[in-house]
Amino acid sequence: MSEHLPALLVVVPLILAPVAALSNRPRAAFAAAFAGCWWALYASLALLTRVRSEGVISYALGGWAPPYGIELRLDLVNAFVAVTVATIGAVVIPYAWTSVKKEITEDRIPLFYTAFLLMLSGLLGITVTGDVFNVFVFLEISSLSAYSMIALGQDRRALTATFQYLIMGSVGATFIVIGIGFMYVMTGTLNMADLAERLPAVMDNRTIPVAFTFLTVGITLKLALFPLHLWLPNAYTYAPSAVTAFMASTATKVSVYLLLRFFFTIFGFAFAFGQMRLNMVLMPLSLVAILAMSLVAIYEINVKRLLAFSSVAQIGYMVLGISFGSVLGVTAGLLHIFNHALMKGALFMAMGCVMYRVGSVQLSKMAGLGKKMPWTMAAFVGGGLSLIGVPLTVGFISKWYLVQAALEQGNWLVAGLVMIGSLMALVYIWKVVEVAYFQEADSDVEIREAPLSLLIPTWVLVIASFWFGIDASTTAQVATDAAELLLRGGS
Amino acid sequence: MTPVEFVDIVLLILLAITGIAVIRTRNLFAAVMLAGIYSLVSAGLFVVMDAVDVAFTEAAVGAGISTVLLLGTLALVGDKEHKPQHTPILPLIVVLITGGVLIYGTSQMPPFGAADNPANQHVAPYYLEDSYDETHVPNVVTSVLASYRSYDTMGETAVVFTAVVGVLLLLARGPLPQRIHHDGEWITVRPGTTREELAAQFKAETEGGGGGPEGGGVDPGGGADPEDRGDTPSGEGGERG
Amino acid sequence: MDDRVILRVGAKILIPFIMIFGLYVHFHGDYGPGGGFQAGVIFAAAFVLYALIFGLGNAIQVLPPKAAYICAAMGVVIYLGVGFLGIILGGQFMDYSVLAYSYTGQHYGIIGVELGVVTTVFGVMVALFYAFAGRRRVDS
Amino acid sequence: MIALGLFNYWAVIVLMMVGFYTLIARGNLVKKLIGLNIFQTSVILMYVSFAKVSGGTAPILMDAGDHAGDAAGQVLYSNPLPHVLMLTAIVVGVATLSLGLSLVVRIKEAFGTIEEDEIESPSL
Repeated sequence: MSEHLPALLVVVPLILAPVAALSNRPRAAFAAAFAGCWWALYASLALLTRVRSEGVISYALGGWAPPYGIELRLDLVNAFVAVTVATIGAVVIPYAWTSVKKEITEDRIPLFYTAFLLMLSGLLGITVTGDVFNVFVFLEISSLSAYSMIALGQDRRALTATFQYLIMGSVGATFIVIGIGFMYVMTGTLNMADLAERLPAVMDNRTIPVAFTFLTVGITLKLALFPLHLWLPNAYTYAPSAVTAFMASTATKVSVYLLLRFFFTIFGFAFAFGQMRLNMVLMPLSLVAILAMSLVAIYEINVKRLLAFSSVAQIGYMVLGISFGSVLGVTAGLLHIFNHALMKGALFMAMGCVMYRVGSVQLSKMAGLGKKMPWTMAAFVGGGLSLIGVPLTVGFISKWYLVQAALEQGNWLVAGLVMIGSLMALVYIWKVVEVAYFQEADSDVEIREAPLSLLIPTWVLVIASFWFGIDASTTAQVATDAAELLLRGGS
Repeated sequence: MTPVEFVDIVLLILLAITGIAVIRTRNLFAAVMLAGIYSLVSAGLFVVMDAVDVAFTEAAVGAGISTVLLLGTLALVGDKEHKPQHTPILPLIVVLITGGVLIYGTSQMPPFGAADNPANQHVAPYYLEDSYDETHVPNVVTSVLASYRSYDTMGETAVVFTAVVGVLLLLARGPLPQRIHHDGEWITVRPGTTREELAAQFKAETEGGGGGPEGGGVDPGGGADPEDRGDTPSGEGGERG
Repeated sequence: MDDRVILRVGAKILIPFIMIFGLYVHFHGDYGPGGGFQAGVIFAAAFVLYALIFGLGNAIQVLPPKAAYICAAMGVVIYLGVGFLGIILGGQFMDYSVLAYSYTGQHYGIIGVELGVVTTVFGVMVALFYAFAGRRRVDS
Repeated sequence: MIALGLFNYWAVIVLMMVGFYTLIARGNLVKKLIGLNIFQTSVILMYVSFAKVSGGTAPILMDAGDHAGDAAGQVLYSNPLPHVLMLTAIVVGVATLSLGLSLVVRIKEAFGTIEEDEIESPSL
């Protein structure tokens, strides 16, 4: 059985999706979603263990040898990302049960869990596949299910936000298809490893740089790098709480992984950073993303929106790490994928708790919440500390590697700007803390602490963000190995 | 110029005319019909270029189902497009740059129809030569679709399933009741209900011994439930003021 | 409704042929253009035509929305079921060669997955049509 | 057909840009989706152009009866792989379209308009 894990990781959640839809009862659909998420966690952890001990796993679907059939290919990089996605899925799903019951009408709950499972399997499918066109197919599964879940938000602006996301996401996906087509024309293959072998021979042809450009722009649209981030703030703000928590910690991370895969494994470091001078484009963009979006976040008065802008800034950190093109930089990027998933998951889940009791995440409605919902707000502070990058949190680990990578290249300016970004994070987190702890509640509406079924998953992520901040040896080791693997150019 | 090339060029010109007509018309009904024609002409072009399976699917889906869905939407949202208020300079620049990059990218490509195009060299000959021995299916597109790349087709099936899940989540059963937070509680309301109406409803509900929120039956496929057609939405637009 | 005799009679004649054509396209997919996807759309087209001519209410009695929805989900289950069968019989996921000897196994596998595709696509297309057609217009 | 050179690709790129322009320049949501549809159809055209082999025929093996191994020598077939990919892309296109249209219907119900300019936009 264990040899089939790469396929089962994706297809077990996928087959549970129609099962959840057919069951047509909230409880049964939830059970299916729960089983799918925890299965994915188990399978991805088992795969990561195996990849660490045995190296690359290749799984030929249908028994057809690649490049004729489709291959699933797991190395340290995507096993690591799969674990990140599955972890968040497994933590968010028990949270979703309570949260979704409040925010979504009962007759739509079975289909909601179906969409959730589809999104999970779509994201995992992108992560483990070794075939570029297959990436597109699973990208669409995850995107379409994400659209339908975001549109379930209670504010009617959720609909326009989703539409904007749908348009920008489809443009991104179509650009990716164009890029794949151009690569295919020059090489005749779709398999990633095969492409990596055959591309160097045709690098001089104008088609390949254009393919590279289209793939980069397409993926950047999906991962919401400044200035292509326009869809993200509204989508995160108006989606149901559980969906925001899941999406914010997984969807963009998987796109960052795709970027890494295309830059380093398929096109290779020499082409991406030598010929295409990628760092000249990505570094300024990511720095602007960090500073400008943090600034916008400071002036935001809706806390979910604030966190969404902060997410765009944090994506800037990940891309900044990649743009160094060094082992340390890519390690920082990879670490931040995992670390940011933990802390942003915790923060959005804390906001979900507020939503559950208060019905709004406007800053003005949160006055005095520090006393009324002590555990929720403590979780928010915990996640916030991580976002700032205080020592003993995961945020510190990411920033530490990032600053090291900058200093390694003697780039004091970038190191300084990363610090300024942290200070700005301090400002916008403090703004929330100030309102919640130091302002008196203006209304006398009774607000109780969120139920345990919401608090426990939130705190699991908060504690994890401290745990991996205090003892980062495992994650840092995996990320460093994965980064070295990427810079060597794949397997 | 061979007859095939002639047909190819004529169809491409037809497509360009149809496309530009779509941009120009302000009547959405006409635009939908033109889009259907666009699909149908592309289907013809696919046949010219030997992609019979693609042509079949494009004709059935692009010209058929897509048009039906678009018309169904127009019946619900009206078919007039407003005059744009600003001159679209930025989109024009984006489009010109994108198109320019694409033309630059194709400029060194192997010419159209070349058999020694690398695309036709590596994996494709294997399918053409060996797939019959391995699967005994003469239509290579079917054997690649359902066997060699069956995992992709699985994804494709999942994509259409995802679409129906999404559409049912959005559209099933008339204007949907919504969950909103009111006065410290989460309740289900009809869309367009104002806060005042809500307060009254809420009061009545609590007095009436907590008659639960009307969640509706569990019937995701009930988009066209005949009973559902009777009750009109209460005060649409109450929220719009 | 009564003055559309030509439409009604025409549809009654056409619909069986459309269905048979769908079957032909489905089973002839191995030898000519066509296959599960196209056949599913053609089957759905027959129902859409029926609904357009005889009214949505009648169409719903022939094929309730719930049935279309179940078809959509069952097709995915069938498709993945064929994939799992490969694992159960000792091959890879989606491996048809273990279903039967040589190309016969491939044939069984292809028939299985095409069945899944046609079921899903038919269900999805009909459900989409019902979802859009069953909605009332809200005027501003 | 080699005489056509790159004309075919360039014509297809023009078509793609027509769709892309409709998608990003128009404020009407239905028009945007029609633009998206044209954009995607044109990408399919591009792939199919890549697959065409001059003098070739559709990839349905002719002499299937007696093992088509000799087919490569005698009959020239167009490349089947892009066709397979584009079948998937068409399906993805209609899935996106249907979801987009259902959003348009809901937006009309919630905002009373499907013009982008008239929906008060929450900035950025």
